[in-house]
Formats: sequence, structure tokens, C-alpha cells
Amino acid sequence: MNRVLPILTVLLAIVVIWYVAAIGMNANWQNTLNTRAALTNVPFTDFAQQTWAQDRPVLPAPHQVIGEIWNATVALEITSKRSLAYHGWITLSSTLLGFVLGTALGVLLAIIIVHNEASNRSLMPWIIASQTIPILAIAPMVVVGLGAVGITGTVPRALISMYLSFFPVVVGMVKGLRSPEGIQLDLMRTYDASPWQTFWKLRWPAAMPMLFASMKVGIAISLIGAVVSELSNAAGGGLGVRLLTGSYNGQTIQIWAALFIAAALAAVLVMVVGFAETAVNRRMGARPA
Amino acid sequence: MIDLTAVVSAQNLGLTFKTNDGDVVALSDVNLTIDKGEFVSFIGPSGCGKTTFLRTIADLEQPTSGTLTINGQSPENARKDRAYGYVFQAPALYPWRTIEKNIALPLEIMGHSKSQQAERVKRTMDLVNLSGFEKKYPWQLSGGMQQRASIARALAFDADLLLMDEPFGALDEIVRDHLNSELLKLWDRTKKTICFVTHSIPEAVFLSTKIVVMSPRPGRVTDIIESNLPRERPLDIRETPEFLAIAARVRDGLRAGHSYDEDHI
Amino acid sequence: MIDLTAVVSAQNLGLTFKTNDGDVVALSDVNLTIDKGEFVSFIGPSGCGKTTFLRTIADLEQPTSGTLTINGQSPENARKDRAYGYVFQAPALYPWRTIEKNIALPLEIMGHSKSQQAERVKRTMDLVNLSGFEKKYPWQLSGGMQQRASIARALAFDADLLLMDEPFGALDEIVRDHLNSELLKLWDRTKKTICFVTHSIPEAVFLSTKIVVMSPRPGRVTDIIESNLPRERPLDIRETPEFLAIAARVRDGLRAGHSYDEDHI
Amino acid sequence: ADALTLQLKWVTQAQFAGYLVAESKGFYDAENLDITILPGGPNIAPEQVIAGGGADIIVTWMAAGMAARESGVPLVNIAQPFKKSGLMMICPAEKEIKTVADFPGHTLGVWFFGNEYPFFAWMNKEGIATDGSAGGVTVLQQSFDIQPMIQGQADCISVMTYNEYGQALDAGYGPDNLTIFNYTDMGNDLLEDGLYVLEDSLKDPAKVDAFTRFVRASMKGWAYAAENPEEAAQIVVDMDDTGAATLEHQLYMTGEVAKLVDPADAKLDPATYERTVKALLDQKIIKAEPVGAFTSVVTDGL
Amino acid sequence: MALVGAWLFSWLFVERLSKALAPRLSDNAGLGLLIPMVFGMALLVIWEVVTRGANVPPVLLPAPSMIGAQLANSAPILWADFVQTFIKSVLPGYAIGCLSGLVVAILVDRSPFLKAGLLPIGNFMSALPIIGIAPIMVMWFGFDWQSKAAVVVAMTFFPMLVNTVAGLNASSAIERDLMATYAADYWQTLMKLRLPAAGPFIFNALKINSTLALIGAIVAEFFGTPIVGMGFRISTGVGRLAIDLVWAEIAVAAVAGSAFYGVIALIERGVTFWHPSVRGGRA
Ligand SMILES: Nc1ncnc2c1ncn2[C@@H]1O[C@H](COP(=O)(O)OP(=O)(O)OP(=O)(O)O)[C@@H](O)[C@H]1O
Ligand SMILES: Nc1ncnc2c1ncn2[C@@H]1O[C@H](COP(=O)(O)OP(=O)(O)OP(=O)(O)O)[C@@H](O)[C@H]1O
Ligand SMILES: Cc1ncc(C[n+]2csc(CCO)c2C)c(N)n1
Ligand SMILES: [Mg+2]
Ligand SMILES: [Mg+2]
Repeated sequence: MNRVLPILTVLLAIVVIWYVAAIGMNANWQNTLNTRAALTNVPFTDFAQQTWAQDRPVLPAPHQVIGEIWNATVALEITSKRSLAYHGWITLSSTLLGFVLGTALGVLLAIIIVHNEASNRSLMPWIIASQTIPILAIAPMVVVGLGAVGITGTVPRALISMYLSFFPVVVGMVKGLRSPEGIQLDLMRTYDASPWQTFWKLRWPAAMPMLFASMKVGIAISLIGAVVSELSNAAGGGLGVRLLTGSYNGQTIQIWAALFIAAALAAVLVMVVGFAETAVNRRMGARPA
Repeated sequence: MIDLTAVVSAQNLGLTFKTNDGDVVALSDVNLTIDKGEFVSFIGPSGCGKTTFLRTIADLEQPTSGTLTINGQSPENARKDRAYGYVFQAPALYPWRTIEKNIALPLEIMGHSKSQQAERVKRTMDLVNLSGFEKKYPWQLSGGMQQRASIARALAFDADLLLMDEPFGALDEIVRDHLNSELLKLWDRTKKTICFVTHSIPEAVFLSTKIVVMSPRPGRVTDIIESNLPRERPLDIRETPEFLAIAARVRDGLRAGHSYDEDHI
Repeated sequence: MIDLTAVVSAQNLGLTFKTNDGDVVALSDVNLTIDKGEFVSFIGPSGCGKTTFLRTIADLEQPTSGTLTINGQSPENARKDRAYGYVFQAPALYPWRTIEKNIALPLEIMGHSKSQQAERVKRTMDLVNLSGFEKKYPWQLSGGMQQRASIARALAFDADLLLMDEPFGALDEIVRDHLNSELLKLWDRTKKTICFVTHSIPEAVFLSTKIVVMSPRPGRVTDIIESNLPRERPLDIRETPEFLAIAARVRDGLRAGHSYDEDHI
Repeated sequence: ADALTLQLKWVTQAQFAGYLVAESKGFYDAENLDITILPGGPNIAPEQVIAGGGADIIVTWMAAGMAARESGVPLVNIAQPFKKSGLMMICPAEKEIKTVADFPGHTLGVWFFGNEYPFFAWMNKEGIATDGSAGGVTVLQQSFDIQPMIQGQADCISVMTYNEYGQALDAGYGPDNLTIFNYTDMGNDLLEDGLYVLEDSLKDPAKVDAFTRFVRASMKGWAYAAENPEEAAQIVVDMDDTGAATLEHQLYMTGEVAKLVDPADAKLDPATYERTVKALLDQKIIKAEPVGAFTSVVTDGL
Repeated sequence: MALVGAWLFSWLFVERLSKALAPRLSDNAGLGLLIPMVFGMALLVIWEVVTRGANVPPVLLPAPSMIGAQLANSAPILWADFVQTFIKSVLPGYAIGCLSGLVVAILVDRSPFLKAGLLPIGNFMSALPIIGIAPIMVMWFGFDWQSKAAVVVAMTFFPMLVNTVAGLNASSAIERDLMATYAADYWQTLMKLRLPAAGPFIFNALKINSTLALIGAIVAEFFGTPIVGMGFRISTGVGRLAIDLVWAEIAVAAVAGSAFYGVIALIERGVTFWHPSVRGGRA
């Protein structure tokens, strides 16, 4: 377990920095409170404790966040609307659906682009332009539009995720599918291999490193998309809604808890893709580094 | 004159590469006819256009002047007919495939059955003496073994025309002799046409019915030597005067193409 | 006995690769001492461990048994001392660098001044006859030209020990003869120690003071032949009886290491 | 039962207690109505939803409604349960802002997204520049919370009496350390939370009838909420899918909202309407006097 | 439906066109641009016809002509928004985010200890939702562009990290062996081998980030901003039903984002000219 020690070290460093930062960032408000309560000459240790125990801190202390996460997950029924596990699941399901759709779409588009010069020239600029359209502007249109035809729930949100996550996959896969060396392509030409055969036996395996890098980015962005899409449909719940309503109610601790769950989800998802990458590499006989 | 019965017929063939710092004339005014069943060796200084010529035959480069026909058709159509097998100068094995899978690649593409694939892979791996390395990946093989794997890959399917670019360059004398004999046997048995790039004069003379000597800058054919050696060639033919005479002529042609004599670097 | 004055000293050296389908013994029980100023050729069938031995000397592979010292120190320290220059079996040129930049690479890393770099690059490019291709990229060169570029790169900085893995494999006889002579001159002038892998028996005999014959599965040294040829060697020494006698012994050793005689594939 | 969809202007909270209570207590069922309540959010414009056919009735502020009307969404006010505005601007005492005259040179937090009109109408009336020019105020698009005040990024921020003001109270602010500008008290209030439908739907008597029953049941809901604040707050919390609403806060909100709503009267007061329209015209938020922008046909039928 | 049909039609047209022009395309950048232009024009025309023909309410989808008019009328506003969002938030945020992703990737690569410790944390940061960090950044960095730039930093960091980590493994074993024979130190190997070899991956991230940065900055402006900026204009525009202004802003975003991407792609062609994907896979 030579991985545990480094993680713990870095984690410890972060926690320490965090506590210190919490003192600094919450000090201002704490001073106001103390002045108001006519408290003077509070010893530093007490003051630090105070800054770590505010109701609406600028930066909640780690134990506050952990406590909130605990209260909102383990201490609650999983089906409760207050449960972060429940909201996490809502976000996760549209993230995963969106990621799968987005990866599929991205790969499909990349295949078309690599094989057809006309689509390279006509599609690519529009794919790029599509990404420059602010999602927050179109998310409501998608949600409202699909809602009008009776499609609600996970699907519209997954579509937003897909919309965001297909892009890294297209960009990466276009590059990846074009990365075989000339001589490797020439070999296929000498066999008069069909484009399809060249694709499966050469381009696809050659694109694996790019595919996995793209998928890691894609799944992270997919999660962002899921969260953003929830803004346009507060009714459905999800981590994004928790973040938002947390901020409406000034519940910084709630925001941070939701943020943590979202980040943890992302980390786990990215790591899952990483494991898949390792497994595929092994199957492809990759040379150990 | 284009000869439509010839396997390869080149007329005033020229090929110029455009590069960042000027043109490189890789082939200029090449005229050559190769008939069915011939064994033609190409020999010439490094960079004289041997590989380029083979690639042009294989429709991997487009000539910039002149005409070239393969089996009476365009190189493109010949390629689409899978008229040839090509052994590249570098092994070009796919790193994610085991050796046997690499050798099976053309068979998969040409739609051979699994059992046929297995049978041919085994046979050609035996031929190049690679048995036992079926499940290894390319980076686990030595340089010479990789080259042999790539030869096996080209022999696995039965093309009538073999284009071989220095196939035995990384092999020791003994294996080389062995493979030379095997190749001659194969050629004799199957009546294939073979275009063979080599740097070894004895090898060229031993194998060929015709030796094409090339010279660089611009790449052109300087001599075409028809060999009158018998088709049946034991290894010790290499000590005969006929053999040595041809070898001497090739060496002269080769030397003429070099610049050392003139400016002596 | 480890000889600390030797340039290379191997004692019972063994190296086994672990692979997905079992171990490969690439080197087993190798004992060899190479003294300063020697020119040692390694010859042996494909896959017998020549490259692996060179890589072990270069600290690119770790022996799994026995000991190995270079200049009396560990291979790692020798590598860190930049004790050797290595010509790989494949050219390994960086595609984003022009040829001259590729050759300048070790000079940049070792901190030579710009002018020194330019001077050395020019000299070695001339030596391998690549002048005029300074600004080309590797993929614009022929196979032999790439190999020459990689030779130039290893010669550009002055290591006392040269490890050359089939450097002339892709070159024609004339260039090869030329480079052989140049290499001998260089060796004679600079008193370098050279480890040289080749598949050509005449080349090995022509160049070496010592010829190491290896045989595969497991890779081991089967014969070490000290050459008594004079240090001064004109090309026509290759016709002398002394030369031919040594060549015959090498050939016998080589043949013994092959399986053809026994099971005749 | 007649099916109607109601689009709220904001997330599920006691601001809409009347509708939520009516739904929960079965008042709509009793009127033979099948109501779907869609919560809003920072990214949902009810005007756009109704234009796209996603809702039959929306809750919105009159300024936004009239602006939308001019943009081609023919909204008509059918009822106005909210009689007063809950909008305020608060400035912590230490900022030394006592009156409007102290504003210039300060940074004011304002909610946009269709909520900015009352503020600009007010500034327009006071003759204070908002375009960043000298002698004017700096406007900050305020997030929908009180952080900008706590962070000290704005000198004054917008709050609703029933929501953010409560947060400010919780955070230790109060009348004694705040300067409060209440839009209603200043007479600058523009009508909030009214019920709007599309003009065309009023041509259908059956629709009008359904709207009438809807408003009747909703007012019953408001009345119930005013009388049973605890129960109403609990209903809101239960109906909030996000699980973010807390009983304590919703109870506060129910109480404050009750001060703005008249459960007995859903009618739009024409005088307040005129004032709102005039303010909008003055500020060029709308260019022409709207015609037929409200109707009493529904409230008359109650 | 109509839109899909329209797209198909224009695609077919472009297909024809590019076939016809194919031989000349490679050496004529102008012609290369022409094709997407023609395609775009076709789309716009059909959009115009459909919105007018089917009487789509402008508050849902305005016709291109209305958007065009708005573009002309509101040019000063659009320019100010562009400066605020693109010049002040996106560019610095992008630069810092990409750079820090690169630096952390190298740190991670440098030390196995950090690799084990930092990479999971990097993953953890990967999807810190903008919705979550935007308010926090506003808290920390104020409501002006600094907080938006910070959001952009957070968004662009991860794609660069992941791609650089992957790219640093892209050099081949023999290329690394060569460096070992020179006893090149870590930084020399990095600068002369591993970073160049990672180029295609790094540019991948630069390209993805070029659009992501814009999205991030615009979204971040929903959470408190001075009353200027593309995201601000879009959200208020939606609230005011000034949908044509919203679309004008979207058009500006699309043009700016595409140009940004295009510039990166051009630099990529220059820098990674040697990669088969740029060389066109010729040996
Ligand atoms: N893709 C290319 N772009 C530019 N120049 C090229 C390209 N390929 C080959 N050349 C040039 O064409 C000439 C002929 O190259 P070719 O590979 O045919 O030589 P060759 O006879 O096979 O040499 P060798 O024996 O060294 O393999 C060389 O000068 C080389 O630099
Ligand atoms: N990385 C590796 N993993 C596993 N096996 C390896 C590896 N490298 C080499 N081998 C095996 O070690 C043996 C010796 O290989 P080596 O490359 O040293 O041969 P060689 O003598 O250089 O042959 P050639 O003349 O063909 O280049 C071979 O059987 C090869 O398959
Ligand atoms: C879209 C929208 N934004 C703000 C308000 C005004 N408002 C009323 S209550 C409240 C605080 C949140 O509960 C706010 C900001 C609104 N009505 N609709
Ligand atoms: Mg060649
Ligand atoms: Mg070797």
C-alpha cells in the first residue's frame, strides 16, 4: 500500500492549510460578531475555534463539511429528499447516461470526420461553434422544449451532459484516429483493407491513449453538464440544485457538502476510467513503462 | 512502349518529392519491364530510390511523370486486386498484436477462415524459424526476429508478386543463407514474381534472374544485368566463375554510382 | 574475477526477461573482459542476446545474475559518466528535429557551445555522407540514410567506448566498406574501445581484435576469437589466408549455434 | 378535471404558499382542477415557458410581465394576490448610508433576470445615474443571497422581506444596524407575484371558467396558509423536491408573505397598476402604454 | 425536423463542393474556409425561412435577420461584454489554468510520491461544478472578472492535467533509452523528448479548454458580476425576454470561441507538424 501514504500526506497538508485558511477567511465576520457581542480580547485558540464553528462561514472547516455530509447521507434514509445520496444518485445517473451518449456521439463524429473530408470541413467548425454557445443559455431551451413534448427527468439533463462531453471526445479521437504512422497505414493499403477494417484493426487501437485521456475529461465535463442542467430544472433535485438552494439560503456548509460529494463522484468516475485504461493497456500487451 | 503482358512495366517513370527545403528527385526516367516469374534484385547506394520504386509499384507513392502498369493495369487496380505482398524495410508490426496475430492480420483482412489462418500462421512462422514466439509482442523480440515476423506476414497470403525491401538485412549469414534457399524454393515452386531490394551483391546474384543497379541524385537505373545462372542454385554456386563474373559487374555498376571515387570524402 | 582495469568486465552475467508466457533467458553465464582500445565484434544468430548484452553494458537493462563493471564501476555510474556512445539497431531519430538537430542532440545535452555543435555536426554528417540533408526531417530520409544519421549522432560526441548495434546493416557494400575503413581509422587514431554487433562475418573479422560468437536459447558466449591481424588493415587484407582462417572459425562457431543442422526446418 | 400547469417564478418556497397549500389540501381537486406546479429557478423565465406552451398560468412580476408583453408574449394579468412589494434595499450601518442622497459613489447589489426594474425605476425617479458615470452608483448583479453584504462587496443589497431579510436577521443584522429602504414604504413598489395568462386563452369561456376556479381555490389556499402558518410551512417543505427548504425558514417566510397578500381579494387595484405602468414608461422599460394587459373577467367571476 | 433536413441538404451540397474542389483544397486556405461558410449560410437561410414561415415566436427563437439587426444596434454593448468576459476573464484564466495543469502534471510526473498523492486530488478537482465554485470564487475574489478568471482556471486545469500526464507517457521506449545513454537529466529529457512527444496531447487540452474557458466564464457570470459581460447579458436578456440580444451575444461567443480555437489549431499545426495526424500519415 505504497499509495496510501502519499495520499494521506497530501490530504493532511490540504486539511491543515484548510483549517488555517478558515481562520483567516472567517476572521472578519467573527470579529464583527464579537464586536457586536461586545467580546474583546478573545484568546487566539478560542478565536480559532469560533471561526471553525460559524453557522454561515465564508469557508467552513473540514469537520463541519464532513459532519454535514455525514448528516445528509448516513444519518438519513437514502430516499429522503434531504439525503445527499439521493441527490448524488440523480446527478450520477444523468452524468453516466450523458457520458455514454456523449462518448458514443463523439466517437461517431470523429469517425465520420476522419473518413470524410467534406464532413471534416463542414462539421468541425460547427462542432466547435456548438461548444462556444453558452450551455446555460441553451439548457433551459432543451429542458423546456423537451418538457413541452413530455420528456422530463434524467433524459433532458443527460442531453446537456452529452452536449458538453462529446466535444473532448471528438477532438481527441480525431487526433487519435489520425495518429497511426504512415507505414502502418501503408501496410493496410497493401492489403487493400476496407476503411472499416483499417479502422478496427489499426486506427481504433492506435487511438486508445487519446480515447482514454478524452474520456477522463469527458466524464468530468459530463458531471459539470449534469449539474448545470439542474439549474434549469430545480424540480428534479440533484447536487446542482443543492448547491443552488444552499446558496439561496446562505447555507455555505450545505454548499460545500454538495460540492464535496460532486467532486468525490468525479474523482471516482475518473479513476474508474483510469482502471479501464490500465486493463485495456494490459490486454493490448503494452510495454510496462 | 508499355508491355501489358509484363508484371511490372515502367516507362520514363519519375518521382519528385517536395520538401520544406526544395525538391528531391527520387526517381528519374526509369524504364523497366519485369516479366512473370522473374526474380529481380534492386541494388544501389543508400538513398538512390529503391524503396521509392517499390512503393510506387505498390501504389503507395504516385509517380510525378511517366507511366507504370502492374499486370497490365494501373498500380491502384493491382493493389485493389491484392496483386502483391510487401515486406517493408522496417518491420511495421502493430505493437498491440502478438506475433501470431500480426502474421494473421492480412489473412483476417482477406477473409480467411480461422482454421486456415491458424494453419498458415503456423507454416510461415516455422519457415522463418519463429515457432515458440507466437504469443510474444513485437517489443519482446529482437530486431532480426521482428524482421522475420514481417517476412512471415507477407508470405502468409499467397500473392503472385512479392515486393521485398531488404528483408534479410538484420539477419546473420546462416539464417540468411537458409532463407535465401527457402525463398528460391518457394519461387521455383510457385512461379511467383519477386522484386527484391538488397545491399548484398552475392545475395543479389545468387537469387536473381535480373539485377537492377541504381544510382542516386537523381535516382535512376544505371544497369540492368540479366543473369544466365541456372534456375536450380545450390549454395556453392557462389564460388563458380559465372557467378563471380556477374558479381564483379554488379560491383562495378554500384561503384560507379558512388561519389567516393571522385571526391573521396 | 572482476578486472577493474578492463573497460567491460562481465562475470557469470545472466539476464532473464519475464513475459506473459514464461521466462526468456536472453543471457546466461556470460564471462567476458574487454580491455581498453579493443575492437570487439559480437556475432550470432538472431535472438541470441547481442542487443541485450549491449543494452546491459549501457545500463538500459539490469542483469538478473552475475556482475558487470564498466571502467571498474557499475554500469549506472558509467552511464552517468557518459562513458559510451550507443548506436541502436533502429535509428530512433526524433521526428520533430531535423537531421542536423538530431545529430546535435547529444551535444546540446552535454552542453557543447553552439559553434562546437555546428562544427561537429558538419564533420560527422560529412563522415557518413549525409551533407545536403541537414534540414530534412527523419521521415524524409531513406532507411539507410536514417541509419547513417544515427551513426553520426553517436559519433558526434567523443565517448571512449562505442556500442554499435548493427550500425551498417542497412547500407550497401560500397558505403559499408567506406564506413568500415573510416571507423578503423577513427579507432586507430582515438584509441577508443568499440563493441560492435554485426551479422557479416567478413566485417567482423576485418574490424575486430576480438570476435565474440554467441548462440541462442539461452543466449550465451560460445567462442571468443582473438584476432592476430595487424592493426593496419587495408581492404584487401580480406583475401589473405589469415583472414580467411579466422572467418572460417567464426562461421563454424556461428553454424554450431544454429538449429538448422540438427532438425533441418 | 381540467388540467392546468402553473409555472412559479422561483424555487418551491413559502412565497408561493397559497398555491402549494391549495394543491396539498385538495382545494384544486374540489374545484375539479388538475394542477401541475412547476418550480422556477434562476434560469427559468416563466414568460418564456408560457410562450413556448409549457404552462397555462405563470406567477411573475408585473414589470417583467409588461416587458414581455411588449416583446410579443401577450400576457394578461388575471389576478393579483400580492398587494404589496416585499422588496427592500438594506445597507449595513457602518456604510454610513442614511438616505438615498448618500447612494452616489456606492456599490449596490441588484437582482437581474427580470427583477431589476423596480430598482431602475426608483433610481430613475431619484435621478441617480446607474451607468457607472460620475456621481452615480455602481450596480452589481447580485447573487440570490446576502453574501455580497457579508463579504462587503456591496454597500447595499437587495433583499425580500420574506427571504433574504430573514437570513440577514439570522446573521445578526437587524433594524438597529441596518439602513432599510422598503420599496412599498417609499411608494416605489411595482406589483409583484401576479397571475398571468396568454391573451388568447381568455377568448375561450371554458378556459376562463377554469382560471376562475383556479384563482378561487388559490385564494382559499392563501387564506388557509395565513391561518395555519405552521402547517403551511410544513406543506412547503414537503413539496420541495430539493430538500433544501427548512421548516424554520419557511415558517418565517409564511409569516412575512402573509403581510403582503390579501387572501380575501384577488383583484388587481387599477391605481397601483397605473403607477406601475407609469414607472415603467418613465424608465423606458416599456415604450407604449399597454392596452388590455389586465382583466377582471376572472376575479369578477369569483 | 426542418433543421435536420436543412442540415442534410447543406451537407450534401458541401460534400459535392469539397469533392469538386478536392485537388485544390490542400493548398488553398481560402477555399478551405469557403466550405463551412457556404454550409453556415445555407443553415442561416433555412433558419430564417422556418422561423418566419412557421411564425415561431421571437421570444423562443428569433430569426437570423433579427439577430443580425441586434448585432449591429448593440455593437458597443456587445463589445464591452466581449472585453469583460473574453479579454479579462477568459484569456488570463485560460493561460493560468493551462499552465498550472501543465506544471502539476510535470510535478506529478517528476515524483512518484506526488503522483500517488496529487493525482487523485487532481481527479477530485476535475469536476468541481462551476455552479459550486462560482459562488465561492465570488466570495474569495470579488464579483469582478477576477472571480470569473478563477473559475476558468479551475475548469481548464483538469483537461490539461489529464492530457499532459497521458502525453508524457507518449514517447517510445527507445526514444527514452537514447536519452538515458546521454545520461540526460530529468529536465533535459523533459524538454527535448517528453514534452515534444506530448505536444499532440497538450494541444488537445488547449483546444478543449479554448471552448471550455468561454463556457466557464459565461456561466460564472450568473453568480454575481458588475453589470457587464456576456454571461450577464445573456441571463438578464433571458429575464427580459430580449432573446434577440441573447442570440446576438451567443453569436459573438460563437465567433470568438471559434476564432480562439482556430488560432490554437493553427499553432498546433505549426508546433506538432511532425505528428502523423498533421503530416497526413505519410511515412
Ligand atoms: N517522404 C519523403 N519526402 C521527401 N523525400 C523523400 C521521402 N521519401 C524518400 N525521400 C528521398 O528520396 C530519396 C530516395 O529514397 P528511398 O527511400 O527510395 O531510398 P533507398 O534507395 O530505399 O535507400 P536505402 O537503401 O537507404 O533504403 C532519398 O533521397 C530520400 O531522402
Ligand atoms: N523486452 C524484452 N522482453 C522479453 N524478451 C525480450 C525482450 N528483449 C529481448 N527479448 C528476448 O531476448 C532474446 C535476445 O534478444 P536480443 O534482442 O538481445 O537478440 P539479438 O541477438 O540482438 O538478435 P538480433 O540479431 O535479431 O537483433 C530474444 O529471444 C528476445 O525475444
Ligand atoms: C427569478 C427571480 N429572481 C429573483 C426573484 C426575487 N426574489 C423573490 S424571492 C427571492 C429570494 C429567493 O428566494 C428572490 C430573489 C424572483 N422573484 N424571481
Ligand atoms: Mg530503402
Ligand atoms: Mg539485436
